[in-house]
Amino acid sequence: MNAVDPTVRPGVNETFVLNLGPQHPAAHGVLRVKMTMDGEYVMRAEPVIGYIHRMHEKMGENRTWAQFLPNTGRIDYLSALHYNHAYVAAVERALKIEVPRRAEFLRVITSEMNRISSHLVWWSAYLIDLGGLTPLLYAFDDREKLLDLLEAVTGSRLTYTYFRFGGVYNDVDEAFVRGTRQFVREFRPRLKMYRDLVTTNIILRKRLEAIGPISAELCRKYGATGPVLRGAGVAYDVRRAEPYSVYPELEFEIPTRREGDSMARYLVHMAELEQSLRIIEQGLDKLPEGPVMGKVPRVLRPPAGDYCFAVEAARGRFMVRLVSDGKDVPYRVKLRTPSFSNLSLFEEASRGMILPDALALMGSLDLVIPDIDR
Amino acid sequence: METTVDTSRIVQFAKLDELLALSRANSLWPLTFGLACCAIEMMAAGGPRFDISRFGAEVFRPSPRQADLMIVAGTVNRKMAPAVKTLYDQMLEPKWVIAMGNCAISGGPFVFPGQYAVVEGVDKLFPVDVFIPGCPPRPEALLEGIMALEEKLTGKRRWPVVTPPK
Amino acid sequence: MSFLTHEPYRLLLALVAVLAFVGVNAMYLVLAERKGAGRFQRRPGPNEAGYGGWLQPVADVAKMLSKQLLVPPGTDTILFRLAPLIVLAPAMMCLAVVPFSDTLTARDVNFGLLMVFSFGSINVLAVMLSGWSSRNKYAIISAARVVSQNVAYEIPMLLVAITLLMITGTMDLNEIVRQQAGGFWHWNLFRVWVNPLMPVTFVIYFICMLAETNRAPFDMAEAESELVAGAFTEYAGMGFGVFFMAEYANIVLGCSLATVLFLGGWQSPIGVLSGVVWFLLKMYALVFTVIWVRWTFPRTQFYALLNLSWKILIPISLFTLLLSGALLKLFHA
Amino acid sequence: MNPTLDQLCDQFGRLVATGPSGSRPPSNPPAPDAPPAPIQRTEHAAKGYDLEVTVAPTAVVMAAEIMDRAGFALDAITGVDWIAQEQMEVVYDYFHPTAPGRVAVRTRVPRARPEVPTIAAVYPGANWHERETHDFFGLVFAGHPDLSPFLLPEDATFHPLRKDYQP
Repeated sequence: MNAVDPTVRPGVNETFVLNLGPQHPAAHGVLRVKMTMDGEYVMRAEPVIGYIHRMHEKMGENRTWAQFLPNTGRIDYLSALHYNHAYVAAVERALKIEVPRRAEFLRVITSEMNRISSHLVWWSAYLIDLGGLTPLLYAFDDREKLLDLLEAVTGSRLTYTYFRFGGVYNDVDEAFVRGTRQFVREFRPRLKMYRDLVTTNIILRKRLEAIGPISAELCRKYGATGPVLRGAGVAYDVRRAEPYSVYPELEFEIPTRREGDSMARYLVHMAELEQSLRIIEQGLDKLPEGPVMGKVPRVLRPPAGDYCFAVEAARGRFMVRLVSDGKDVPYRVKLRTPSFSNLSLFEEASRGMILPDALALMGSLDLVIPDIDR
Repeated sequence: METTVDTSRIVQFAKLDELLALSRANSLWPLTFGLACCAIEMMAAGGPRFDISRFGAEVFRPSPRQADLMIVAGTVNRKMAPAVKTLYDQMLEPKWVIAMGNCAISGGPFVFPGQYAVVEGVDKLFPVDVFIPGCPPRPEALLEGIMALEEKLTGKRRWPVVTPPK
Repeated sequence: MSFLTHEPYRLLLALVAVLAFVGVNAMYLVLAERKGAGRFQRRPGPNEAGYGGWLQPVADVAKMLSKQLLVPPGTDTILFRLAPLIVLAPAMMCLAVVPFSDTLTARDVNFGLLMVFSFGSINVLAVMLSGWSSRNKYAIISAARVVSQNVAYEIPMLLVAITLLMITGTMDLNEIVRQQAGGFWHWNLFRVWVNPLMPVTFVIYFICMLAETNRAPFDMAEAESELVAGAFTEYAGMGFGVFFMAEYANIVLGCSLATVLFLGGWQSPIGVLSGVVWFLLKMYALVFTVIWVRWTFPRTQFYALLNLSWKILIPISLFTLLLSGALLKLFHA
Repeated sequence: MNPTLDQLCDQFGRLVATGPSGSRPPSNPPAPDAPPAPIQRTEHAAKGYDLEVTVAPTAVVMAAEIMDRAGFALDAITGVDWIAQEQMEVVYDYFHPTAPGRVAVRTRVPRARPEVPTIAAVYPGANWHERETHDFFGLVFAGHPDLSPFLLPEDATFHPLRKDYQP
């Protein structure tokens, strides 16, 4: 739309550098973007990261396999359960631990609930970026109901450590199943309300449509995944591409949009909320009886070698690469986080946009800064 | 030779001081400043269920000049520390700091022998008025922290402390 | 009350009254906005300071007054201090000529409309000065935005004003109100037999007013998620408070003017009990709409905002101007 | 099972056999394990990837080009410090956005002189991954545009994930 080729504008030499962040309302935490601007036009936007680097990978080499588990809930704190899942499953893969089916279903159900709460936070924070203040309160209202359910079973509101090697920490009761069904019932009309009130709003559409187009090829070159890649028309979802847990047994669609603009990413997020509701419903229907913990050796010493496990986190592909040397402490824990790759294309995608559009693009990438910095 | 004169003993505006303290306690505008996980709980405290606005503290100001209260919600690492310190310096007196969460209090779970990144507690950077433990603290805990700060300002407790039944 | 006949006393009284009105009004509009936002957002809003939170503005103002005073290093000290004064003064000057009822006008002058628009345009200068003098990149971007935005929206607003001037034939605000006596169908808003596009001009006026007062969805100057706090980033304490006050004074002024020009001012819509009550009712209904809009819509994009003015509002308002001129010449000459 | 992977095996086979200017896979394989075959099909359910290729450090760019032509996307670049063997390993993970198949390309360099050519020209996304790996391990990516500290403070000179790192 308003993107211009900076090279064809005559007399462009009065640029200045705007340091957006590390403390800035649109930085979602502590991202810093060094913007070379010509007036309102962004000539170059260079993200500077590391302001919340928390040494997760170093800590992995300092703790036993089990002790690292709480860290996984604090990398991308909005979709903590997916990160739990990837790490736990990678260790299970290394040790060839069988997970009971009930535990697998519980993992899927709670993961999808976590995805909904994550998308709700993204949605509300994105609307704040765009200047709409009220959706936040509505989304948090829904989110609180979800957190009540998750808290009852996981014992935590945000930074879960619910999944354990060989299963899950806690079995659910009848109240959880009932409450979750009720939530699904109540949340569908709310989604429709959000669509009517927010998504179809003319100002919002004008701000998002055709803003920040990202092509599938750009995503591939930068390794961007999740709603960014799906918004560019590629139906890539780790749940289908590298099936894990009981996802192959469940029916759901991978929502994609062709346009690749910010609106496409927005709509993909909103459509994923509905798909997550579907998965939760099916999971509850098929939830088998049985134990929630499998047989796990007392001392964990995975055989030497490396083991990868990827999951579809709320922001895209999250992969854990574990290197074991056969001891009870990991030799190397590599965390491949989606926000890192998604942000890396920002510099190329934002060139020549005006500041509000660049921020609309940045918000649509769905960034969680500790997920980038680790 | 140094002479220290405690001016507050010479000139006293007792009633006015009380009034100002009461006003400040009821109008704590926090800085929009989220660092990590705790920031989400800070947002939740502004949400409809907990509603920090009841205490007049929902006016999150993005500019440190207009804020009275800095809620350090999350881990401060060594790269970020100068920025946080600058923000604190840019805030105008009177100002208060709440260290929310274990990371802000002591570095929390990220402290281990040989760690190279985390500042072990923001009180190493500037004075902190209220510490709220938790990882992350619940929104109720943040509200309680704000009330503790109000108590520190006015000397009076807003609501009686509820002791849970045994 | 004989001293009221002396002009200096009357002036003083008018000044004090307007000042008090602006101050108290701004304080409680902020509270109304916060409580209203709470209602829109399914939460109670401020309710702890005083009964139902009515002491909240008092606490805020006392706190702001007692904040440390600071002129950040590197700023243009004089302009930095001057900007809050310049932003508030014109709004108060303008309120002095607004007829709250047929007798309640601080200064009854026969060029009220001209005065309101001439002083109203000083507002932008103040915001620009504050942004310029702050030595802050966000503030400067904001200042540049404010100027282009206000210039763009001043034009359709003035075109609407000229349309009204042609229809009413006077610049005396009191006279404009008197012309709308006798039921709501006499209001300028509904005088479709003079110009069938009168409701459209009202809508244009309202949009322009939102833009001129930098209110959402046109709050480019203080676009929080883009420019931190825009032109006011470096202002603290009451310096910032004055900008806040001026913003609400400008909203009240804009809504008052809309009431006077379109909604019959202090005239009663049904013929009974005309006076200040009706004026305030109409005005605060408009103010409520302004608040409502803010908490409902996201912010527009800056260039879309300018396009709206230059490509849509100005042509339409020009057309209504020409249309009313032609219709007046044809049927009412 | 997967035509893409079979083709890849062929191409990598040629790369490993000839290599750029006749270089061979690391001549000093990690003891005491037997030298792993340079191209291994692995079970996804056991390892999390389908194909594992070990190439010479000089061949990583050509490996990246093969992956790029096959339509793969860069997943991650990571280092592993094998201090006992005096070696540094660099692992390039690739995934395919539309077809199944995960590929890990590995290379080993001596710890004393950890230098690998950059693949940022092939995958611009590698820029950040390589900067991060440089931060953590001190691996030098020859030809990389900017290897200044990324996640670490601007003035950092240490490489914390090296096994001999002492704060």
